[in-house]
Order: sequence, then C-alpha cells, then structure tokens
Amino acid sequence: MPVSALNAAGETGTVLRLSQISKIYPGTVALHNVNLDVQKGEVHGIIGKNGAGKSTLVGIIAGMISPTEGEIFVENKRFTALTRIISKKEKISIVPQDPQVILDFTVAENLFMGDYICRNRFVNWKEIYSRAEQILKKAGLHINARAKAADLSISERQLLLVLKAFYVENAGIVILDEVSASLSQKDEQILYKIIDQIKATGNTVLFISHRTDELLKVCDRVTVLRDGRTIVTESCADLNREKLSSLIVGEEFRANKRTQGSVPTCDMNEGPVLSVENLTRLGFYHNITFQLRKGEILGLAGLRGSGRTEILKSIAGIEPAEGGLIRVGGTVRRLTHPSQALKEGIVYLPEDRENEGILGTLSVRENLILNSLPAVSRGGVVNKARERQFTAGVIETLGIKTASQEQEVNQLSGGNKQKVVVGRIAATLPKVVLLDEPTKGVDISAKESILDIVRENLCKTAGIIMTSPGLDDLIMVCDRILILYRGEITGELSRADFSEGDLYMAVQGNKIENPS
Amino acid sequence: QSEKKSETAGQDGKQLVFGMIIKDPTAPFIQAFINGAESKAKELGVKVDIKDGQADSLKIMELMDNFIVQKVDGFIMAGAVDLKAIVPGVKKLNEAGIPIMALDTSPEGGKVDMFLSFDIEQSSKKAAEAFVQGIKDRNGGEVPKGVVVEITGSLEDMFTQACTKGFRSVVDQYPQLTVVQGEGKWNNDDSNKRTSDLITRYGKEIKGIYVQTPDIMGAGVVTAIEAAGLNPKDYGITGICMGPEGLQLINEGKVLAIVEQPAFESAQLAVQYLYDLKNGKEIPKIGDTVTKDNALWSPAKVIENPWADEGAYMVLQGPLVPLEVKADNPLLWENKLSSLWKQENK
Amino acid sequence: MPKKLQVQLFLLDNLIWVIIAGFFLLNVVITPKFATYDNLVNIFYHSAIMSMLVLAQGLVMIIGLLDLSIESILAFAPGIALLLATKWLPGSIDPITCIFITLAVGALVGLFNGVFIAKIGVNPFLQSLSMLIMLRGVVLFLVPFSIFPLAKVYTYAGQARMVGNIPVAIPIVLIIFIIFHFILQHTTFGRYFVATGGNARASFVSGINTSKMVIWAFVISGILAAVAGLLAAGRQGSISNSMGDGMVMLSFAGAILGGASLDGGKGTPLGMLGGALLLGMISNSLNLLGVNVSLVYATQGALIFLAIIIDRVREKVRNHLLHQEQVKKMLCHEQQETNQLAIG
Amino acid sequence: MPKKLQVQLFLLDNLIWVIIAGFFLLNVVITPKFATYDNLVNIFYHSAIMSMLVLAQGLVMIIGLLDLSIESILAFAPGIALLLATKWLPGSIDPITCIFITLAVGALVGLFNGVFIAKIGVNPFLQSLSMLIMLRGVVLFLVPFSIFPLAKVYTYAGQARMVGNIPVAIPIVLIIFIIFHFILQHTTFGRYFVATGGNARASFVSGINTSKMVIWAFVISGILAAVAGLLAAGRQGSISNSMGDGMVMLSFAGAILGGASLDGGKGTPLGMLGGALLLGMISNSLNLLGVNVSLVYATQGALIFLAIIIDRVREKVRNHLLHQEQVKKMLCHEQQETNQLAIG
Ligand SMILES: Nc1ncnc2c1ncn2[C@@H]1O[C@H](COP(=O)(O)OP(=O)(O)OP(=O)(O)O)[C@@H](O)[C@H]1O
Ligand SMILES: Nc1ncnc2c1ncn2[C@@H]1O[C@H](COP(=O)(O)OP(=O)(O)OP(=O)(O)O)[C@@H](O)[C@H]1O
Ligand SMILES: O[C@@H]1[C@H](O)[C@H](O)CO[C@H]1O
Ligand SMILES: [Mg+2]
Ligand SMILES: [Mg+2]
Repeated sequence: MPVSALNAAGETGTVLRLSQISKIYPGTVALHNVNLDVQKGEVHGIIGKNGAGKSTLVGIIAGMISPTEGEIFVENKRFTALTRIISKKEKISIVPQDPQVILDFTVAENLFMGDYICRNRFVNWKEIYSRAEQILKKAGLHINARAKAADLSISERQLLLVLKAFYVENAGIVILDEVSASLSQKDEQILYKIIDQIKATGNTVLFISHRTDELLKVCDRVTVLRDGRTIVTESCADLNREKLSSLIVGEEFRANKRTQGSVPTCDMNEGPVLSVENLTRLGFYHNITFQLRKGEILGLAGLRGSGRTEILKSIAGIEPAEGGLIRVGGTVRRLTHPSQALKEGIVYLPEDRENEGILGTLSVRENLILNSLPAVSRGGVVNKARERQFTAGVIETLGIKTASQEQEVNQLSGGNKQKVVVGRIAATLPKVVLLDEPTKGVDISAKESILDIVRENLCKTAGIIMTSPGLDDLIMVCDRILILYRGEITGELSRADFSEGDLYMAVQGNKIENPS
Repeated sequence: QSEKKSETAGQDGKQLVFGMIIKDPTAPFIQAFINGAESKAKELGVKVDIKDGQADSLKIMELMDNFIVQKVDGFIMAGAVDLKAIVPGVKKLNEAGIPIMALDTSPEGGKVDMFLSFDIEQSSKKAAEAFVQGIKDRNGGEVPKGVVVEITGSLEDMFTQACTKGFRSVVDQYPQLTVVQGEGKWNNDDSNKRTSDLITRYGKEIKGIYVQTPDIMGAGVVTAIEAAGLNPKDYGITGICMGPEGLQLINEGKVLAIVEQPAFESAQLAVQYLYDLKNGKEIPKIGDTVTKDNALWSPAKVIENPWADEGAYMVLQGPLVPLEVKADNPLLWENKLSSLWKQENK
Repeated sequence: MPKKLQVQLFLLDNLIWVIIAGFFLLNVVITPKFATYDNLVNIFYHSAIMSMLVLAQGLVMIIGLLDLSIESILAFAPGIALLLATKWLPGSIDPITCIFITLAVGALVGLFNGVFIAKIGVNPFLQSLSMLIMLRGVVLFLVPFSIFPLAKVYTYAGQARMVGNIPVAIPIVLIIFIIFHFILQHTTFGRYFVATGGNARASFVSGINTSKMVIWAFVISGILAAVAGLLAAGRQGSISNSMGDGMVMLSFAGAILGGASLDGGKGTPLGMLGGALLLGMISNSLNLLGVNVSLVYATQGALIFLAIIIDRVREKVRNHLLHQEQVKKMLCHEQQETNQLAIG
Repeated sequence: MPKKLQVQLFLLDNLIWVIIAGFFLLNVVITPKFATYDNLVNIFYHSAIMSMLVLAQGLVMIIGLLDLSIESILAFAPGIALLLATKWLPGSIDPITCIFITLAVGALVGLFNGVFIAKIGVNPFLQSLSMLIMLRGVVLFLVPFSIFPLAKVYTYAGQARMVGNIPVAIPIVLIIFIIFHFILQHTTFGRYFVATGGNARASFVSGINTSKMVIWAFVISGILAAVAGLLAAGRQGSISNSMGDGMVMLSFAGAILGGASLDGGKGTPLGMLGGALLLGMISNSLNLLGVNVSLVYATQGALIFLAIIIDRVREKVRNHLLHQEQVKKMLCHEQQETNQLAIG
C-alpha cells in the first residue's frame, strides 16, 4: 500500500480517532485527555465504572456533547467538535443509554424517523411500512410495524433503536450505550446476531457495557476508562474476566464472596412477612400465589413481558390487582396506592429509572431523603442538620459519585442515578423490598455494593423480591426463585437446585423435571 | 291583559323583538341601559334580546349577524370600544332594513336612525369647567401654577379620547397648569395605583385631580388620596358619569361634581323610538327639540349625527350634580335604581 | 381487531367531530333559526378568525411549546403594514404588497420569538408574554385611532362573498387547514415537526434539526396570526388597536379540544378546526337561544367544561375497550392452547 | 471553593434580588421622588395584591401545573362572601366570619379545580380556563353593581395603616411569603410538594400521595387568590365585578421571574416575592418618570423582556465561572502530579 494512502491517524483502517479529548462540566471533569482509536470493522468495547465518562465520550463522537478540548478524526476529516447533524452525515449513529422513542409514533415510523423514504418530496408510507416489516422480520422481532411504540416493552423499544441504527441509518459506526442492560435475554440474542451481521459487512460498533463476560464475548478490542482517563486499549484475546475487572476498578479485584454459597439468613419458623394468594390482573398475570419470609431473597425469573414488573407493581399498590389477596404480616391489605404500601413497609424500586425513579431536577439530597423525611423531622418540621448527616451517610455507604449533596440528579451518570434510587428506599428500613432490576446499568463495583446492601442491610429487616435482566444475579443472591411464564408461576427452585441451564430452560416455558 | 297584547303588537300581529348589544356588563351605567330598555319593553309589551359584546368589535359583529338571521325588528347599540370597527356590521343591519338606535357612543359610519346620548366632549368640558372653578375657589380666585392629574380610561377606547379632548379644551387655557396623565383603565385598582404614584411624584404641586369617569374610577382615586393621609376635598375631583359609587362619594363630600349620564332614560327612549318606527309613528327629526316634563335630559336638541354617515343625534342634557341638580333628586337614575344596588346597612 | 371495535375506536379518536355532530343535532331541535343556511354560514364565518389562532396555537403546541403573542400579532401585523402604506411610505405600496407585508411582519415576529426560544433558550411562556405586552403597547401607541377606510383588495379576504353568499374567508380558512393537515401527515418537514414535539431528544438523536423546527413553529404561528389579522381587518373594514384582545385563552381551549396537548406531539390540524368550530357553535347557539345576557359568559365556561369532561370520559372508554379486547384475545389464546393439548 | 466564587454564585442564584437592587439604584439616580419613604411604601403596597397572585401561581407551578382561575377567584370569593352577608343571609354574618367565608370560598373553588385535575385527570389548563370564564360570568351575574360600602373590619387588611403610615397589607403579605417559604423548605409536607413537582410519576411510585399534593396546590392557590381579593376589596373600599381582570398573565411573569418554571419543581416563595416586587417597581418607576401614557405598556413589556435576557445571561455566566474553577483545579492537580514525578 502506498504511503499516501495512509490516513491522518497514520495507520490503515482507522475510522475514528480521538486525540486529547477533555470535557469539563461545572463541578466535574468528565474526560481528561482521552485518546481513542477505532479500527474499521471491529467491535470496540468501552468499559469503566459508573461516571467514568463512557457516555460523555460517545456523546462527543455522536455530536451530542461538545468537548472542551481536543480533536476528533472521522476517516481523515478533522473536527474540534461535531454536531449531531454533522456526525450523522459522517454515518455515525448512536443508541443512547436511555431509550428514546416517540411513544405516539408507530414502530415503523420510529424506525424511519429522520430517514423517511420519500416520493416526490412526500413521505411514502407504503414503502416505509413494508420495509419496516422486512427489517423486523429479518431481525426476528415479532412486533407489528403499525403498533404504537408506547405499546412496546422497554426492551423492545431499545432493540428498535438498534435496528434503526443498523438497518435504516446504515451507519458506518454504530454506538451502543449500555443497550444490553435493558434487553431481555431473547432480545439480547437478537442483538448479538445483528452485531455479527454488521461486522461481516465491514462496519464498526462501539459497544458500552458493564458486563465483562458479554464484552469479552462480543468485542474485538476493549478500552477501559477510569475517572475520565483512558487506562488501556487491549485486544480481547489478551484479556480475561479478572484482568479486565481489575483494570476497571484499579485494584486487585476481589473475587465474589457470594458465589461460594452463603447461607440463607431467613428464619423459616417465623410467619411470612408477605403472602400473595391467587393474585390476578387480567391481561398481565393470573393466580399468583407465594409467600415471602423476613430475610429471604426471592427471585422472579421470566422472559420479557412475563409479568414480573406488573406483579411487583401490584404489590406496591401502583397498579392494583383485580383479584386475589395480599397479606402483610398475616393481615389482608388492600393496596391501591403506593402510599398505602409504604405505610405497610413495602417499597418498590422501579425498572424505569428515568421516569419512575429519580426526581431529576432535584438535588441528590432531596432524592435520598424523600422516603425518610419523617425520620429526620419532628412535628412535620425537617431538621436540616440531621438531614444532611443522614444524606452524607447514604452517599458514603453506596459510594455515590456526586460533586455535592446539592448536585442535580440529572447531572449524575446513569449508574449513580440508580444508586440514588436504591439509597432512597434502602434508607427507610422497609419490611418488604421489591427490586425490579436493581443492578441494571450499574458498574461491577456498584453492582457489588448494591447486592451487598441487599444481602447485608436489607435482609436484616426485610423480605426481598427481586428481578434481574440476566439470570446470574438471581443465582448469586437468591434463596429461592419463582419461574414466571406468560403471567403464571410455572415452577419454583430453591438455592440448592439452582442451575443456570435449568433456569434458562424453565423461563422459556419448559417444565422443570423435579421441582423442589 | 289580552287587550294590552293586541295594542302592543307590531303591524302584523306578532310580538316585536328588538336586539340590543351592550359593550360589556361590568359598569353600572351598562346595567342602567339594560334596566332602562327592559322596563320600557315591559311597558310596551315588546321583547328586547340583550347580548354581551364582551368589549370586542368582532364579537359585536358576530352578534349583529345573529340578529339579522333572527330577523329582529330593531336594534340598539349600547356602547362599543371601537366605533369604526363595527361599521361593517352596522351597514349589514342597514341592508337588512333593521332600524338602529345607538347609546353612549355612536358608530362612526353607516346609518344610525338615532343616537341618544349626552355629548361626551361637551360634558367633559362642563366637568372641566367645574374642575377649574374648584381650583379657583380653593386658591382665592386664582389659578396658581401647578400640576393637575388626569386619570384616563383605557387608551384603546375612543370614549377616552373624547373625554381628554373636552377636558383639555378647558385646561389648556391655563398654561400655568401642567397636565399629567395616569391610565386608570376604567377600574378602581388601576386608578388607585396611578393616583398614588402621581401623588408621590408631584406631591404638593398637585392642584386638582380630574377623573374622566368617576362612576368606575372615582373610588380608587379617593382611597389613594386618603391613603396618602390627604383630604379628597383639596383635590376638587370632577368628571362625567356618576353611577352609584359616584353618588355616594358626592354625598360624602369627597367628590366635587359629576356630569350625570342619562343612561337609563336614553335606553328607554331608544326602545320607545324603535317601537314608534315599527308602528308607523314619527320619531323626532333633525332640527326638532324634544322636551318632556320631569326629565333631566330635557330639552334635547336633535341634530345631524356628526359621526355616522346618516342619521340624527338627540343631544340629551347631562346635568352637573350636585351643582345643577341635587344628589338626592329622584329623577337621577342612580336614585331610581337604588333598590338594585343599595346594601343592607350593618 | 373486530370491525365493531375499529369503528368504536375511530369515533373515539375523532370525538371532537362526534361532539360537534351531537351538539349540532341538539341545536337543530332546540335552537330556533339554528339550522338555517345563513346561520350555518355565520358560524363558519365567525369561527374563521379564531380558527386561525387555534391553528397557530395548536401547531406550536404540537411542537411542545406555546405562543401567547398571537393575539397581539393579530393587530400588530396589519397595523404596521397599513402604517407603512398610508403614513410612512404613502403611495408607494399597493394593496397586494401590503398583504404580503402583513404576513411578513407576522413571520418576523415569529422568527424573533423562535430564535430567542430555540437558540438563546428563553422560556417560551415569558418570551411570548413579553411580546404580547410589547406589541400591544406599540399598537396602542402607533394606532391611537382606527385606520380606515382600507383598500378593497386588503379587505377582500375578510369581507368579500362568493356564490351562495358564502364569505371567501371560509374557503380560505378551510384550504389553509387542509394544507397544514397534509403537510403534517405527508411531508418530511411535517413529520420532523411532529417528531420534535413528540420527543425532542429522540428527534435530535436521529439527526433532526430540532431548533430549526421550533423556529419554524413560531414563524408559522406568526404568519397564521397575521392571516387572522387580515381577516379581522377585512371584517371590520378598519384596523383598531384592540383587535384580538383577549382571544389567546380561547385559542388554547380550541386547540386542546381539538386534541392538542401542552406536552407536545399531539393533535392534528383538522382536529383543531373541529375545536374552533365547536367554540363558535357554542357561542352561536347560546346567542340564538336568548340566554340571559349576564349568564352567557358563565354558560360558555360551563359548556367548555362539559366538553372537557366528555373528553375525559372518552379516554376512559377507550382504555376500557382496549383492555377488554386484550382480555378477550388472551382467553381465546388459552382456549386454543388447551385445544391443541387435547388434540396433541 | 474560593470565597469570591462562592459570593459570585450566591449572587447569581439570587439574581432576582440583584436585579431588583440594580434597578432600584438606577431609579434612585434617574427617577424623581423614587427613593422617598412614601414611594417605597407605595411600591410594596401596590405589589401586595399581585404578589399574592404570583405566589398562588408560583406554588401551582412548583407542582408542575398552572391555574388560570385565580384572577376570577379574586372577585368571586369576596363577592360571594359579601352577598351572603348583605343579601342572602343579611344580618347573620359578622365581618370577621365574612373574611373566613371569603377564604373558604377560595379554598372550595381550589378544591374543585384540584379534584377534577388530580382525580379525574382533566387538563389543568382547560379546567382552570373554564373556571376562569365561569366564575367571572357568575360574578357578572350576581354583582352587576359594585357592593359598597364595606364594613371596616373587612377592609382592614387592604386599607388600614399602622405606625409609620405603613399599610398593614405589607406585613400581612410578607408574613404569608415567609410562612410558605418555611413550609416548602423545612416541612415534610413542603418537601413532598416540591418532589411531586419535580417528577410526579416517580413521587407517586415512591409512595407520596401526589394527587393530594396537587389538590393542596389548588386549594392553597384558591385561598391566596381570595386573600388577594380581600386586599383588593379593602383597597378600593368596594367589590366590583371586574376586580382582578387581566392579572393572571402577569402572575405568570412574576412567578417565572422569581425562578418558577412550567416544568415544575423549581422556584421558591421568596424568589416569587422578588418577581412580584420587580413587576411593581417597573410599573411604579415608569409612572414616576412620566413616560408617555401610551408607551408605558410597551415599555413594561420591554423591561420584562430585558429581565428574561438577564436571567439567560446569568445561566451562561454561572456555567462559565464553574468551568473556570474546574480548569483551575485541574491545572493545579497536574502541577502537583508533575511535581511529584519530579520528586519521585
Ligand atoms: N450535564 C452534566 N453536568 C454536569 N456533570 C455531568 C453532566 N453529564 C455528566 N456529568 C458527569 O460526568 C461524569 C461522566 O458521566 P458519564 O455519563 O459519561 O458516565 P458513564 O461512564 O456513562 O457512567 P454510567 O456507566 O453510569 O452510565 C459523571 O461524573 C457525571 O456526573
Ligand atoms: N403500559 C403498558 N401498556 C400496555 N401493555 C403493557 C404496558 N406495560 C407492560 N405491558 C405488557 O404487559 C405484559 C407484562 O409486562 P411486564 O412489564 O410486567 O413484564 P416483565 O416480565 O417485567 O418484562 P420486561 O420488564 O422485561 O418487559 C407485557 O406483555 C407487556 O408488553
Ligand atoms: O360611561 C362611560 C363610558 O361609556 C366608558 O366606556 C366607560 O366608563 C363609563 O363611565
Ligand atoms: Mg453512561
Ligand atoms: Mg420488567
């Protein structure tokens, strides 16, 4: 190859290069002299703790954030900042961390929004619908192109945006910011399949995830970020889980305590803190019956749409059941409002963090204290000093990365937002904790600390029900797992019988051989 | 009863219906129009269908179109904010052959069979003369150098312009007086604020306060003066349009004099004339002078309407209360209608 | 989906027209002279000006914002155009140009609003509120007395009649509504516009120039307000400083009745036309019914309230229907499975 | 953080008061009689009524909604109370009770608004708009002529003066603001209130009775509007049917200038007091300056616009300052690292 064919990066095959990129926010240095170089046709992973600067970095590449300093090279073109429109012209697409679809638009239009197919300057709806159907079919996603995006689950919405980036925008570089965090297992498989296809066509993927296994499986190379700096870019072939983990955390990664089978802490002689009988909500779930004891961690395993979220929301009084009974501490309770559930000591951690979890425009302090106000007030008047002390404690315990108690929660990274919500409910000393995907989108050390809190703090006073996007979290911490299939409980496994293979088969609707 | 009905019906035996649009129902003089028209209608056995123009020319024209659809026998325009803007509506009524009476202010185009009102400019002049006289009385017969405050109505209203013109025609003869304006916007809240501001600004320099229409802005001005620890008597308030509140203030001696607007009677006359027209009777013509015993508006000259394209203007008398007519005169509409507004005193 | 359900949903989704039809029939029965040709023409004619403001407001609401200044633009745009033609540059502007100037003034005010909101990040409420106050103030100052007479060409749109004594304002307004309906549904510009209102961030990510869309929304709103001003000036044969005063509140009511929402992304121009017509019909029938003058205002408020409640009921019914359908489907599904098992 | 930066940030975060101070000083220099004792009392006194509406609106905005009906409640509440006392149940209600009835009527209207919005899900704009129209209509019907004279006790709050010729309205209003400021900052109720405005769905999910909070917002807003009505009735010594007409727009302006936002969760009562005072000061100084009466209105709009722009500039400056601080810190850090390397 002649020397002149070398691009600005001085190497063959570099499609994207960042040089000395910094981004300073009021109060935070998000990125500091970051360098990155991405080869054509590779799947390039980016990993790092919550707040390490991953989203900021890819936001700069996608033209959504302008860097304070540094240069960006796309192919051989040099930029000091991109706008989203220029970046898109350079064939860069992004699926952001929080799925953004237009709820009132159809699935097809969401796919083609911004890239409408036109005839004589008018939108050609027929063509759009038929192409959309093709794309959905090709991806193996069974949803109606004419359905409204509002009717899709979060996982489906997320996948829709992936399809859009790959098949509609035909991007040369696709950025996936923690996409797998909100995907169901089945949709996850679809995603991996698509990524393989894309690689085959010579296009490039930037893949952000907190799951080391996944990253090692999917990516060719990985860049590790820590505190806004690039630590290293390595080929996946030279890495393993432990090595990667210690690169992320910056210290020797301590092996998981829990995998060595810790003992269930619950006392089976005590009556259940919560029992549910024949709970039914038509169209969502039916005849759900189970009991939960203090100190027990009960997992709900199931596919996307199997009804986990709906069951938890009914127990939390958010979307009351139509039939059946809920007993709290032995007494039947009608829970038709979350405030009633709260009074009974039932707290819920929502799956949809942005809309149902955080109060984005309020401060970290106001968020954390929200459910514990009575504890720091007297006669309805809040004791500010105690409030601050209390908040500081929670921030400390959970290691929330924030400039101060007064920072707006919106300005935190995704994982830290999640910790804020966990912190808020954990601080109330609840009796029943309903955790809907509590580890979604948190980095490995945060995940550790959240699971630690579940196991060591919450368990002392409460019974816990938990869901998770993957099965490993459940296997790691649960005492018992209920299998949900199409809104019904189809099986139950206790700790001794946990096996990833069985569980995987069970959630697909297969009968478990010898239920305990 | 049946006898009365046959007597009061129109030529074809059906009950007569007159349409009437009021500017908006907020002010007391409008209530006087309503009561005047309804009392006369009851007396004659006809119906007046009264609509609210909501101080909006477009609304007024919509209502006029409705009246045309309803084929009313006559129409009364009881005030309007913008007198040119409603002209197309007036012309449509003309085309539909519906006779028109106007109260308070006259449309400035089209044919208006009769416009019945006191003369705003002339009345303002009269009030302004009493105002200057008051200044003289308080200053040993002299008009000293100083400031006079003029609290105006809403600026977009043509009534305001006419008031200012009348007031200025008198005050401008005294160059030693500087006029400062405050927009009272036809309400007591604004008149109160503007008066306070101007009292602070000019303090002792103020020789008098003129209020364009004390019926709806007088109380605010008086409370502002009192709030500043001053005596309303020292400001010789005058203006046109008295209303119940103005009457009260005169009785309390807080307002010097107000020109009475013959609102109630003008509406009665309007209904009467429409009725006469429909029954083939003559109504007064240009050049006539109408007189009536025991009527404060009498004698009323009928002249050519200077604003409309065609029609007559019956210039009603607007007596100056309490100088020309005592405040307790039972012929004042404020006293006639006192049962409607007098509160139980407790 | 079964046919019956489809029809039910269709009616619910176009409820404004169902309400209009119902209210119409009711009036045919109870309101004298309501169903006469002249009166129906009147309803359309008198809704024309308000309908332009409803559309202006509705479009800005689709993008997720609001514009209070339209009622002042209604007086400001024709006022400036006519002052140019009669006072500042007398004799050098013909009436047709004057019409274009009117629209251009509306567009410019809108541009100003849009740029400050989209580019400088000024709060749209405050931006358009200060514009509302400023423009009205300028009009009061510049047009202390009404400007009239106006050239025939200038008043044509607001005053002229065509065959059947139909005011030309009616077809003009209808055509404008249809054009905007078409643009929003079938052009990329229109889709970008709706998308921006539906989710500004998602639109931004997919490469739509959202601030350009916001600016366009205000420019269009300014132009439509100027059209309303043209119609009003034509109707009253003059330009007065109080034109449009107090109309902006009802423009919201019309747009929301027509399906728009302050959250953005909702509503269609034809729905908004329906909203404007319903308001017009309410006021017309109250007048024809001879409701007591002091009560008309209160009754109007009460009827708007009623319409809102009906709209709420619609939502409930809609969700109920969809839920039932869902349950039915599920039961059906299970039935099938059981059958299959039985067979298998 | 260095002291200087802290001071700068403090000033920026309380910019409304900085603007007020600046505008005040400007007026002291250019406006005759502005800085007299009497005039300052006047500004406070004349801002009292509007400030109650600003607070009412601001609190509803904190919860993320809006209330158009306050300007009608201002006339409706005292109107109903006085009709009860003088016409419907003459002689059986003493003035003190009458004051409580006024507040209760305001609360009831607010309750009605709140229940329909929170429980039935009616759009707050439409709900309060129809209420605005209906209540005004009822007042027009029931109070064709002003009600006067009023009992001394009833006009006390609006009219009486205390030592230094200070109207009692001023301390009353100040105390109300301080109480609400305290409630929002320091009570659990207040925190739930603000949280609901910050994200209603998340607050609901976390167990706050958000509909109760919404209802409270409207009840409080109704009561404050009734207080404004009391002050207005006291000031003019009568109750007229046009009281409050047209004030609602400025109530928004005041609240937003004071830091509230239509998105909810933003703003504090003391900020809103600042917003109301700024509006009052603008109008006062224009009058004292003797600006042409026809231009006062336009100038008022322009000054509000200016205040908005200043507010935008504040944001920019704030970010700039923080940015610089950050850069400084970073450089310092690097310096240290280099030093360490050199040593090491
Ligand atoms: N708009 C903003 N204003 C201030 N600080 C911000 C803003 N956005 C991000 N930050 C800060 O920048 C840092 C990097 O955030 P970023 O979202 O890039 O992290 P991340 O690596 O994507 O984390 P996560 O894994 O939790 O998504 C964080 O400390 C965050 O608080
Ligand atoms: N707002 C909604 N409107 C309509 N259907 C919904 C809504 N939310 C959930 N569903 C549907 O209800 C069913 C149960 O959903 P649920 O959220 O409880 O499932 P899940 O097991 O938590 O799965 P996931 O969270 O992965 O979507 C699914 O079919 C889902 O599509
Ligand atoms: O009578 C006058 C006028 O009609 C004016 O329009 C309002 O104030 C009244 O007093
Ligand atoms: Mg991130
Ligand atoms: Mg779920």
